[in-house]
Amino acid sequence: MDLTLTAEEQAFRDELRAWIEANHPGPKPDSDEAAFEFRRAWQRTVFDAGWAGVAWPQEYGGRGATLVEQAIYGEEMVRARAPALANGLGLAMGGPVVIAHGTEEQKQRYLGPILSAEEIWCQGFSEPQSGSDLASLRTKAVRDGDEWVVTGQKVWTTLAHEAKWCMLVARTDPDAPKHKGLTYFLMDMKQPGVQVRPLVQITGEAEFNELFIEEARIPNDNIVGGEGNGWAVAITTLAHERAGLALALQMELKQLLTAVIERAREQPYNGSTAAADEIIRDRLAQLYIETEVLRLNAYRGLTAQMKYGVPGPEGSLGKWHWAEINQALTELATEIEGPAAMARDGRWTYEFLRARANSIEGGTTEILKNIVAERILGLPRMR
Amino acid sequence: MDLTLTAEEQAFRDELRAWIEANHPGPKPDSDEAAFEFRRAWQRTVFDAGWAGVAWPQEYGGRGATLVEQAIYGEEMVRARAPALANGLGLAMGGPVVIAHGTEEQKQRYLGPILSAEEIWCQGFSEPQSGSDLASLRTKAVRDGDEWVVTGQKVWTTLAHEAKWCMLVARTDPDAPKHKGLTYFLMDMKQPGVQVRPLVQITGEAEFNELFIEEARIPNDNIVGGEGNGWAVAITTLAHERAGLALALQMELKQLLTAVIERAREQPYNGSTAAADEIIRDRLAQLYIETEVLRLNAYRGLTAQMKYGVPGPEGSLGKWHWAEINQALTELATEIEGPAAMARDGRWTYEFLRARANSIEGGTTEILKNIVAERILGLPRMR
Amino acid sequence: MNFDLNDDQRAIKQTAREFLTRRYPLEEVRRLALEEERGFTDDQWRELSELGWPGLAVPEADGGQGLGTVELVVVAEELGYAVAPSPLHSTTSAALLLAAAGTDSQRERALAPLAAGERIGTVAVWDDPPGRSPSEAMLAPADDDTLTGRKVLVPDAGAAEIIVVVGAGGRLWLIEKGDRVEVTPTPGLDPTRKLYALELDGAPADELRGGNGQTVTRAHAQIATALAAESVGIAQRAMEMAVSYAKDREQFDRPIGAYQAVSHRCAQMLLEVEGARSAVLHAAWALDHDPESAPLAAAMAKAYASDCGFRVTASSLQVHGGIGFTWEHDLHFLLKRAKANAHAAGDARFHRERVAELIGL
Amino acid sequence: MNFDLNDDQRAIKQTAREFLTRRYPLEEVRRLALEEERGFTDDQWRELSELGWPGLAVPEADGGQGLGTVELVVVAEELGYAVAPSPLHSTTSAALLLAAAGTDSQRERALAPLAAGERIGTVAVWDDPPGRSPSEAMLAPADDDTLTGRKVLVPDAGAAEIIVVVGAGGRLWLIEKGDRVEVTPTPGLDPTRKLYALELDGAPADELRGGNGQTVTRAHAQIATALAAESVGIAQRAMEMAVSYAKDREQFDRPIGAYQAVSHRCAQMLLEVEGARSAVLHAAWALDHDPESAPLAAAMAKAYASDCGFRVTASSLQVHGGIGFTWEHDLHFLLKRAKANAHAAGDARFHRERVAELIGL
Repeated sequence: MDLTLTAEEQAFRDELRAWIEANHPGPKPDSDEAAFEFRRAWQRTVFDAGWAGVAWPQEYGGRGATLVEQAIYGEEMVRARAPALANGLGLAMGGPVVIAHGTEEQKQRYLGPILSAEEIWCQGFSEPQSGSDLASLRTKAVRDGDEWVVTGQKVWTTLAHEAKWCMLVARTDPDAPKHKGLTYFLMDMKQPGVQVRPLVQITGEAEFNELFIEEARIPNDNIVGGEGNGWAVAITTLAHERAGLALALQMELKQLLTAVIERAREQPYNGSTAAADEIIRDRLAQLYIETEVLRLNAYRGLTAQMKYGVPGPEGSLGKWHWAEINQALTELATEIEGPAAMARDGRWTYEFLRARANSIEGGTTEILKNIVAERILGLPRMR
Repeated sequence: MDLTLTAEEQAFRDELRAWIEANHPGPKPDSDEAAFEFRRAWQRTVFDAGWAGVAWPQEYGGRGATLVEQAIYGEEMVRARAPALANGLGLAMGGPVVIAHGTEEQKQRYLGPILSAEEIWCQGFSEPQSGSDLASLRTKAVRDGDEWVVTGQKVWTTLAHEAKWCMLVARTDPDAPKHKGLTYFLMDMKQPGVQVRPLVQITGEAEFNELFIEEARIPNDNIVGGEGNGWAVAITTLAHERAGLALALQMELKQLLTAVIERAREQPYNGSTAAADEIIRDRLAQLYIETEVLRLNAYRGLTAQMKYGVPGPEGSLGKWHWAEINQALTELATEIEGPAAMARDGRWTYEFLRARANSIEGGTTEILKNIVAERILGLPRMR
Repeated sequence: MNFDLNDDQRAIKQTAREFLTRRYPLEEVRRLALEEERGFTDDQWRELSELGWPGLAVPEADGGQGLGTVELVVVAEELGYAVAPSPLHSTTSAALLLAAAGTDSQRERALAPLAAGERIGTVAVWDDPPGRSPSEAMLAPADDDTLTGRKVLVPDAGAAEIIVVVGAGGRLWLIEKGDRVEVTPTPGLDPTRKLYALELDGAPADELRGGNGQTVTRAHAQIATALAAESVGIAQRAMEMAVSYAKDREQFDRPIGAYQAVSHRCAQMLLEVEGARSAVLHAAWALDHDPESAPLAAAMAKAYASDCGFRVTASSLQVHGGIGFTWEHDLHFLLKRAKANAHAAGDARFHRERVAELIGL
Repeated sequence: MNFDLNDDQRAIKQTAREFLTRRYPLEEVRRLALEEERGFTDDQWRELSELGWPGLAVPEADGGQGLGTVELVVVAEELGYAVAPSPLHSTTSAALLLAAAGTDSQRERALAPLAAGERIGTVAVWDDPPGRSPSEAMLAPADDDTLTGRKVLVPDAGAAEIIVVVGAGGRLWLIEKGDRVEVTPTPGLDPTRKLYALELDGAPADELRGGNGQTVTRAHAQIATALAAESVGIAQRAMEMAVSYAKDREQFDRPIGAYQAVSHRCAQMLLEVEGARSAVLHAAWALDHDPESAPLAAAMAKAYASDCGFRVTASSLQVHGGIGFTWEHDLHFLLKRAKANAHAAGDARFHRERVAELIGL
């Protein structure tokens, strides 16, 4: 066991840290649209310097770094409060899926523009009737010569209005069993058959969109992983999402925690500060511990993944654990605020509301517990 | 709405309170056996004064009191720290079941000796393989002329070694569906076919017993509610158990809570007392509130039961809620004790261990939640 | 002993439910919350006044209905159930404090019009910045009996003409909206109850001197209990929505309510909602009939209902999954009201501290 | 970076598991707990000593193996997993404090025999009555360097010949069992680790003056971390028992592990066990390689593992239902050890307070 960085890892970190310091673009603009263009420009800068897709193979424009280096990359970016890259889903899911299941032509065609943020990606999995039960999706694709004609509705689609490509799972064989008749497509979003409608959340923001697909057309060449093989490819996508997520989420959580601790140090509370209050102090300490445990579990998972090629059991717990901590932390933050939390202008009321989705988005806590019970502990399926 | 006692109820309370004060037998002896005889004598005293079976019909030796008066009876007994009556199960379950389902001969035969504690009752429902799933029980009874021959094993039988009668549910028709082939018997415990073995718990005590039944014989006349009707009669027994339980349990809980509060006031803690510590204070206040809520729910249930003949939804929640509070309270008590909780001689280590069974005995919390979800909220059965 | 509403109380409940269902369907709640500046229309207020609700618990001598706190919480629970945006709670709060501490002339001048629904009232509790607890207000009058300072998070102050201001040591002043009082809207977490900041710049302040510590404490307890009752109604509604969704929504070929992860969650909601209701009814009854136990009962009710309101609405959101997180679904109005109520009139921790004191911890 | 045991550490773990499985089946644990006065036999102690465990983390110069805290927690977790009754943790604790603060002569006299397993040791922390936290000890020596007073809840003091006594201000004294020390057994919650009261009546006390605040703090952190590791092993075992029972036990015609009420409970156990294991490994590594972060890491590990140990064993009992509540089932040994461990060496709250201090709250 050795929790220090190797000489190579340290060199990687130092080089990256210096680069970020020299190239940090400053705070992002306020308006949503400007902010997105700002993040796109930032990704271009990162890409030009060779830091995009750190762990992707070098032949496809990546840096060929190790998983630990990739984690260092994430830590450093969050540490420096650098803007998020514009093409998050392309980098975290789209690229890895094309690398794992795509043809050589697809790799050549798609990977470069993902890295440079020239083409933004979005994900078309969930449907109004298919939330946790993804395999029940109804969007259908019908073959028409060299093309497929797609009709249906997707939901919770981040960045749909900016995206060029949508990772779309649709039913190509209505007669096959639920999991069998699905196919994984890359759908061009810039076509008349695709309508994007923003989906406003309880925070008042619209992070997500609904996608109304009416006879959109997709060339047969845009299938990833072969016709009827959509379930397996989708599962790969989700695995990549969750593996990367555990690390990324704990980093953001740590920043939020630090902000709450700072807030508690300042907030007057029963004649002293909130940080001095025994109850708040004890709960904050516990959340600090939980956040550390989340981080340590994520790194243990990383080691297991590097050693055995697959993420260890620790990785699968991360998303669920993160949601629990983040919800508890934002609740505590509103309690520290006290009556002022009734006003909407503070940060914490927003964070509190936003956190309500944590145990739903990217796999509900209930589904994640099922997965842990069935796949790790080997308990019988609830059928 | 009127939460004051009526004039009749007050008179009942005052008379009872005065009677208890005049007749309280003092603290119970230490040894288990002596303690039981002491409680049997106390019940005899209570019975002779006409206070046993307060809410039973007067024609069977009861007092014909209302449910509120019965609750007052319980409150007063706990308040005065009077010993528990010896024949608890006979009074809470056996009598009510005979009253509800028994023949007139059975009522004449069994009810009097229950009230006087001349004959102690025990319950033979659970089996090693049938815990929550009572209908899966395997103890079988085979007809032999005017008698039934019973073989099987029962578990969690309180007072089996003192009992004359066992409320025994056995399978009389092995070919009928699970719930149909059961019959409810009153089995004479004093016969060679019945062996009682104490079942020691994690506290080191033996509150319960195992029953090994080997060709025990029961006259056909001892069936309650008719052959094959055992499931319905057993359900009545359990309903009586839980209805009475909610009230009785909250009274005991209140006493325990008071003791923990007293302890917290005395226990030195970080330079002051545990009661002054913000965290312990907050948790104790919360447990006080929960205990009050349990009590209020129980009384609301009582009103509903008097008004509509059946216990309201509030009643079914009591057992589960009680278990939760009692476990939290005894855990907190050990935290107040601090390192001294590592020693076994204190009261709180015992209470802490004993409370572990609260969410299991008399219906697991999981089963109670199922019942609430299915029968009160009308959610679909998990099948 | 009878722990149930009597026939009159039942009739009030039924009337309220029917009226509110008709007048405040969720589309209308949404419209009021998002489009009406004050959160209600004059017609709506007139209707509520005709029902006698603003003066429900005000003595008949002061032009009210002279009913008790039990009747008050019956209506409050229904208002919560409907998430009806309305200045009723604010007006009732001002009226209760005036009834508790107003002099004869103050009652005549301010309480009677409130009770009749002729004017709208509110109570300004929180200084800027607000302390932890409603008893930390520090505002004090100048020598010429005027108030200068800032109050924040004052509900319905945009519509209110009569404002009871809470100051240092729990002193109360009656002020009327005029040119020495500037009112600015504050964007609130809960869009169904509008909040404002008050800038007092030498506002003439008429101290309420007609009561005593006990009557004022009782009025505050009534206000907290009414708010707790609202939260019970909110939680009841959120639970019903969750149960109904759990019966309808299918995943993996069965209704999600058939999974224990969902059904046990719903059972937990019932436990908390019924518990909060019992606590609120008990507190209301004690406030009317058992002054000795009332402060403790009210503190318990507000503490328990604050937690219940937030937990049940949040839990209902989890049952709903993604759809519950959308603006177009109505659940968030319940969640936000419950969370705001939890903070108003002292949060759960504040009231648990009261409980600790009162039980001698 | 490699957050996994290396090959040597893996070998130690495997040896420990195999040895303990062979020598401490649960029947033997039960026999030792209930029938052996000291909780172990001389043969068993000799075997453990031959494995080098008493001196595992003691410097080679002092006759130990010179291994690190990581190796120590690897063995401790396995001892927890086996619930093996043994004076090993007590002896290790005394040895760690002697290694941290003993003078050369004290090391030679006391540490070397402990490391070799020739003598058994323990640490006396708690005064009578014990305070909240292990740092509240008030015992102080008389002018003639003797100690008079009472220490309670001292583990394995019946067998120990070398006792390190913690006193006021964290001062440490070495005493040897003799006629000025009376040892009385205390019935303990956890029958797998015997507790005693010590009556010191002018016992000659030899203060440990060879270290400094830092070395002593580190030794205490090692002791707490080793105890946390034990709790991880206990929780792991309780979880495995629950999972296995949930697969076998059928109710309503299916294994109870098919119900989410049970399966999600088991998933929660895994979350906590893996989390506690990560925290313990991290703390152990920091104690060996990163002195700056070690105190925080150790406090986090003990806090988290204390809660985890109790919660997971209690949760496992719930999965087992009635049978888990019986004396004849082995689960209660795990529950009781976990609960006792949670209180020993500072409970979760104490260590959270340490965390709060160290992160600057």
